[in-house]
Amino acid sequence: MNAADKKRLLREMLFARRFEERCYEAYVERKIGGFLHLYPGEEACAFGVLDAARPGHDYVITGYRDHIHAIKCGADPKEVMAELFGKETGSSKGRGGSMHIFDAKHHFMGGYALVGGPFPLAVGMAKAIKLKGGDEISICFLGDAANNQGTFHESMNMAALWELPVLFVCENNLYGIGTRIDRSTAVIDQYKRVHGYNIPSAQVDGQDIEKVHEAAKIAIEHVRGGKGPYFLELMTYRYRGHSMSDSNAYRAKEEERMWGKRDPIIILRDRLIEAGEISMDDYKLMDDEVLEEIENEVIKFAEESPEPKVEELEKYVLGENDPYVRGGAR
Amino acid sequence: MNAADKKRLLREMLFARRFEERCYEAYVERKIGGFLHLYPGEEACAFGVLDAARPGHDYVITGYRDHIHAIKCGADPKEVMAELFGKETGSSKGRGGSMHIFDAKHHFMGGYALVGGPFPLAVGMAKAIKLKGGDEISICFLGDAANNQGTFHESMNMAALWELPVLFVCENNLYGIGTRIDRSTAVIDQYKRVHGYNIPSAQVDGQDIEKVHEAAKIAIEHVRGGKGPYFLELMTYRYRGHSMSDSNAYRAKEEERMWGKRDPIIILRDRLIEAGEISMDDYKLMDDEVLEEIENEVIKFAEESPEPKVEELEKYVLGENDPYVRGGAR
Amino acid sequence: MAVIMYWEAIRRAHDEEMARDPLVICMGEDIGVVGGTYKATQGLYDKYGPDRVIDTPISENSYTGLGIGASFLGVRPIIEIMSVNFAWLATDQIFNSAAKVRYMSGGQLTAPVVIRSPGGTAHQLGAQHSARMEKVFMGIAGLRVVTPSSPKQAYGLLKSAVRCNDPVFIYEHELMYNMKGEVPDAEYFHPLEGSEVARAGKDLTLFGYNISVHWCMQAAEQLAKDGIDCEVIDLYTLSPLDRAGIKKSVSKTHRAVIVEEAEAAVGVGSEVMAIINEECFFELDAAPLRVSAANVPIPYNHHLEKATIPNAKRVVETVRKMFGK
Amino acid sequence: MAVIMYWEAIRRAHDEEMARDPLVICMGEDIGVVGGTYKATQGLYDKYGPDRVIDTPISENSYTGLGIGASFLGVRPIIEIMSVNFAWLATDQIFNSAAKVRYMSGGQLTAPVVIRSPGGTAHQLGAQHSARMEKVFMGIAGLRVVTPSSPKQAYGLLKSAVRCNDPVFIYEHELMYNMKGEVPDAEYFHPLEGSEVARAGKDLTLFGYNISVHWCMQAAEQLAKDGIDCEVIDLYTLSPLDRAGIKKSVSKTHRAVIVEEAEAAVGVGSEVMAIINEECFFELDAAPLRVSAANVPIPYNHHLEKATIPNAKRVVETVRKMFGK
Ligand SMILES: Cc1ncc(C[n+]2csc(CCOP(=O)(O)OP(=O)(O)O)c2C)c(N)n1
Ligand SMILES: Cc1ncc(C[n+]2csc(CCOP(=O)(O)OP(=O)(O)O)c2C)c(N)n1
Ligand SMILES: [Mg+2]
Ligand SMILES: [Mg+2]
Repeated sequence: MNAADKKRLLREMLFARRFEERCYEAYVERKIGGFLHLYPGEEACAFGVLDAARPGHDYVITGYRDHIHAIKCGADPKEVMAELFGKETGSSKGRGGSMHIFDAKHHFMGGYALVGGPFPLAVGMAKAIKLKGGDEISICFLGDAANNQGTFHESMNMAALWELPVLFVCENNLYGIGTRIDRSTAVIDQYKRVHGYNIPSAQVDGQDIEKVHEAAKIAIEHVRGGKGPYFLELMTYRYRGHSMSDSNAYRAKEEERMWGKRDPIIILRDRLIEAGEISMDDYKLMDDEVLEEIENEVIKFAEESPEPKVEELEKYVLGENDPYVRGGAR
Repeated sequence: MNAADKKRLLREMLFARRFEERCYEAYVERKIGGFLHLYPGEEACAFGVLDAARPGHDYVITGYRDHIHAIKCGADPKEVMAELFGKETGSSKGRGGSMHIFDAKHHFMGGYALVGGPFPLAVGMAKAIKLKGGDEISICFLGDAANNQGTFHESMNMAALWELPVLFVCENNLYGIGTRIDRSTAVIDQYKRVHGYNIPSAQVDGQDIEKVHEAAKIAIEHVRGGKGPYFLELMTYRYRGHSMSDSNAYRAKEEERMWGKRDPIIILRDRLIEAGEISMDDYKLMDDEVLEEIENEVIKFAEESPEPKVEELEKYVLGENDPYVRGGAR
Repeated sequence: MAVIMYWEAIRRAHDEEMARDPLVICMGEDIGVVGGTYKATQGLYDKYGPDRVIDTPISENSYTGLGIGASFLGVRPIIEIMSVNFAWLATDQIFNSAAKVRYMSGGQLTAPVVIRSPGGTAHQLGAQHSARMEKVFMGIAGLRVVTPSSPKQAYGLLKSAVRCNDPVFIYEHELMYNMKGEVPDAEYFHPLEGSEVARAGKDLTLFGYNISVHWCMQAAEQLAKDGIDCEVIDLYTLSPLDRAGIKKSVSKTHRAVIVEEAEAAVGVGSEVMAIINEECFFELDAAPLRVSAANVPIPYNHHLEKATIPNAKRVVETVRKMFGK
Repeated sequence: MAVIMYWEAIRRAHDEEMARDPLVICMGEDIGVVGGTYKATQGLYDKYGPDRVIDTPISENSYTGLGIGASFLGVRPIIEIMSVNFAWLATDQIFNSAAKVRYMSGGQLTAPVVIRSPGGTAHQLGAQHSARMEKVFMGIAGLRVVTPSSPKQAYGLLKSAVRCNDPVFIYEHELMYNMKGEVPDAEYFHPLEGSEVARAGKDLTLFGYNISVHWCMQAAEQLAKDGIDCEVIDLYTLSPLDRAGIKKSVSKTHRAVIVEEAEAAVGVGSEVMAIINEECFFELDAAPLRVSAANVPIPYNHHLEKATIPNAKRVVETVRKMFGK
């Protein structure tokens, strides 16, 4: 990763952080409804992995904590925010909401709200890629606690059995809502759980984007090279509650402080400053620009966009005028 | 295992073999209906494990291939056969059938027809044992292909996490119906699949009852000793089709011949003859006695027993006169 | 009688039953240390410890199956499924194991589990978090299904369900946990079968359950002003439905509107209509009507969501239409 | 027109669609090497190879989910669930993913999967292998549900389902795979919506679907001898039900009996009754009736099983009762 890439990624992560913080505010202002799961603290995971992949080309899927993955794949942040505002201009036309961002044209195949649900879907996308002979890969981001769902096991087995091009990225933030990993999971190191399927794996510091990027490169090379699935565990932490309704009361303050010091953005920033690539003022300027972009473009767009029409409530349930519904085009 | 035990087990296995073969005939005669899954070839698994356990005391659960496990737990073979004949005197009063033998008083907690379904039930029984402070253990017999079900993963994790007294016995007969294990499963050695849960395990020749017994003793000591679950893989083979409707066409004749030579009954018999404990004539006599008992007692009982009354069709759906249905005993 | 919230009523029932019987346990995701997403088990972890108040992994089918297996040995688990949307994952164990084991064992085994789960469309939770699954649960032989519309029912139904030897599914509602109501100070067991006349009336029967009872009550008040005197029947038992109660009310009012939160197809409304047809068809003065949700996965957008789910206003409009007003 | 069996018709549809489009694949337990429990995919493994005719592990939820995920990228999987009893395990992916993805993505993704599965009570398969789940599938927005009553429908419905861009669930029947019937020699696409007049009549409408159509036809013949001229409507589409077809027939005959293999509660019968009530209540000369299964998990014993499931005789009795005969 060269200096220019690092600077670019610093800006991207900072944008992601500010984007999510602004979502928080908008939720408090009741512009955003429903469940809202934010990403601060985990930015190096999505950016490190996807920068090593081919965003917009590779197929990406994840859970409900999905805004940033969508944006990194190429989704317009304005449309993502508009979706959170429930607007017709939103990524999912206001029908999906925070947990269901989709951007099919950039191969961001969605956020899903059932824990463990994306595993088989990701394996299925890999099956499709292999069948069609493309050079894309399927990338599935999910949390640590999702690995206790039966679909994890079933999907790992099929992915390995059929040597499908799928990369599983486990964003291990040590908690599933309020339950600490050691209270839900017999084997805490998640990368070890895939040995039972002969899937190669690695565990990496998820707060250091360079390490993530490096590990992801190896993983992606393996997967794109036709050697079958790979499982990458990234050790990370979420700085906020699980969702907006969560107080985080179950986490030790000491633990939070410790991880707070390992902020992926600060780590990269300080490294760049130390290397003389940027100054603190550059960083502040960058931050100001980001904040302004979010306010003046992203939020503005979301605010000013129209609501979906109530008359279109039943659109998108089924296809329209599908000839085979009437027995074929005769 | 002393000589007397071996002779007893030889007779028990022979009885099981003849019982199942007689079921086959009864099915052809249309006395037995539905799906019928027979156990010939695998006898050393149930008898080796359960003889090392405390049948009637420990809680046992399995899949649809369940007649023999029930009998070894203490179920009266007459009642098991009557169940297969659909009679009111059957183990499950004719309501269950072959796949659903139950004998609660001997702690045989049933045969279940959904592949993978018994895993969580077995873990739940172990939870109950632990909560109540008993010295029983929960024993779950299931096939190799069942391990691909999500419940395997979920159940192993919970059993290990809460250190529950449950022994998982995998009767690995290399096939799930017509699908050979390597065509459904990324890692063929099933005992390796539980490493991802920190569950100790072993793989043993399932055709040699002494080896099974020995391995089971170690496993049961572990589980009963409060050290949590254990997973025992027994390598075995079924001599018949998966069920009565299966022709076995998918198996190589060479493979069948090879396993045919490893008949658990013949192995034990020859060993006893070699050691001078029994003669071939003793064995034949034993066989004659077994056949006679099955014909004159078991089949006779099943044949002569009454059918359930059609007026009692709706019995056993819900409890009768449960006071809380009316809001408590007032 | 104390006025407490729906969640407090559920918590109280848990607490009393757990205090009484050491084999009553509760389990589910985040019900222990956190005390439950809707606080139904708050404080119980500290009181009864991790062996009886069990935070489970995210493994709905198997932890439900675990509870069912434990119940075979006399344990009485109260299993929480955090949201009914996740219950699809556990339907195999609920329907194939719990609901069938008594029958297929010829009465030898019973599965005295209680499974509680909130359903319904809350505020903008989107398509995968707004399921209304009551109709699925009520169609399965061997399973009882009840659904409380008030704190009193929430308390009394859970109490009875824990003690009953049949598996009982309790369908709660995400929007009702903070609802307040009177709950008897003395121990109280609500019947698991039957229905309640929530409001007596003579011109028309409104059938509701759970949250829709409240829409019915609001509508009835409104309609009273128009001179239409509605009876409101609270179908707190969805399986088995109270045929006698349905017949009695319709035989009196001769008109029926069924109000349900779910999409119409094969739902509570259609079943109540069928029962009316079978029990008292010739008592009807008008075709019974359903007020149901639009047939869509629930949209996130607030206006679309509102347009999807029935409310008191739609009930009023439907009744007026029936009376040609 | 060749006379072929139901399973052969299904096999033919698979074969034609797979020959035409390399992205049509099929998957399920034992469908490849073995050719399918009911032979629906016989010979296809040899013809199209293991990448397109996929023997899956016993992992119903995930292999169904895999098919759904593949369909997002334009693959057209025909997913077999060996028996509908096992489909409970896959309901999460079918209902939460396939049925909702189009809506919640604002129309960006579609899940053009076909899921086929035999339901019904066959011969003494017991409580866990005799499920009738049609009522569960037909209550879910975003999913089409069809159910063939003949080889022709089995062929033509699968052909249309493969090409349709919506997820389609095809409910087959274990007892019908060996049924024979005429299937057009030329390619044929059966509509995915609507119903068929299987027999025209004027005195009463019998509504059936799948196997119960045959009970209705037998009953109609019997009743004709009594001078009761029954119309039989074949509801090959369970979702969306053909409201217009139901209305049309009942408006003509003024009487209706709905015959279903499942327990009555929240089933096809109740929904058809509700539609009749809504569409043509005042056309009715008698209360519509349902002929349904007893409300029990299916018993193994042959006599008990027979007593549980409807048949032509029970249809005849019900109709006679309606006519006071
Ligand atoms: C099937 C299912 N069960 C439960 C939930 C409720 N739930 C939502 S997120 C979550 C925790 C998931 O934790 P993890 O997978 O570690 O992801 P994280 O939120 O930490 O990123 C739970 C239990 C759900 N959405 N779906
Ligand atoms: C959930 C479920 N899926 C599929 C089936 C159909 N089925 C019955 S037995 C079986 C194979 C099981 O193989 P294994 O677990 O190895 O046991 P074995 O029969 O070899 O003893 C299958 C696929 C079922 N009964 N339940
Ligand atoms: Mg986590
Ligand atoms: Mg096997």
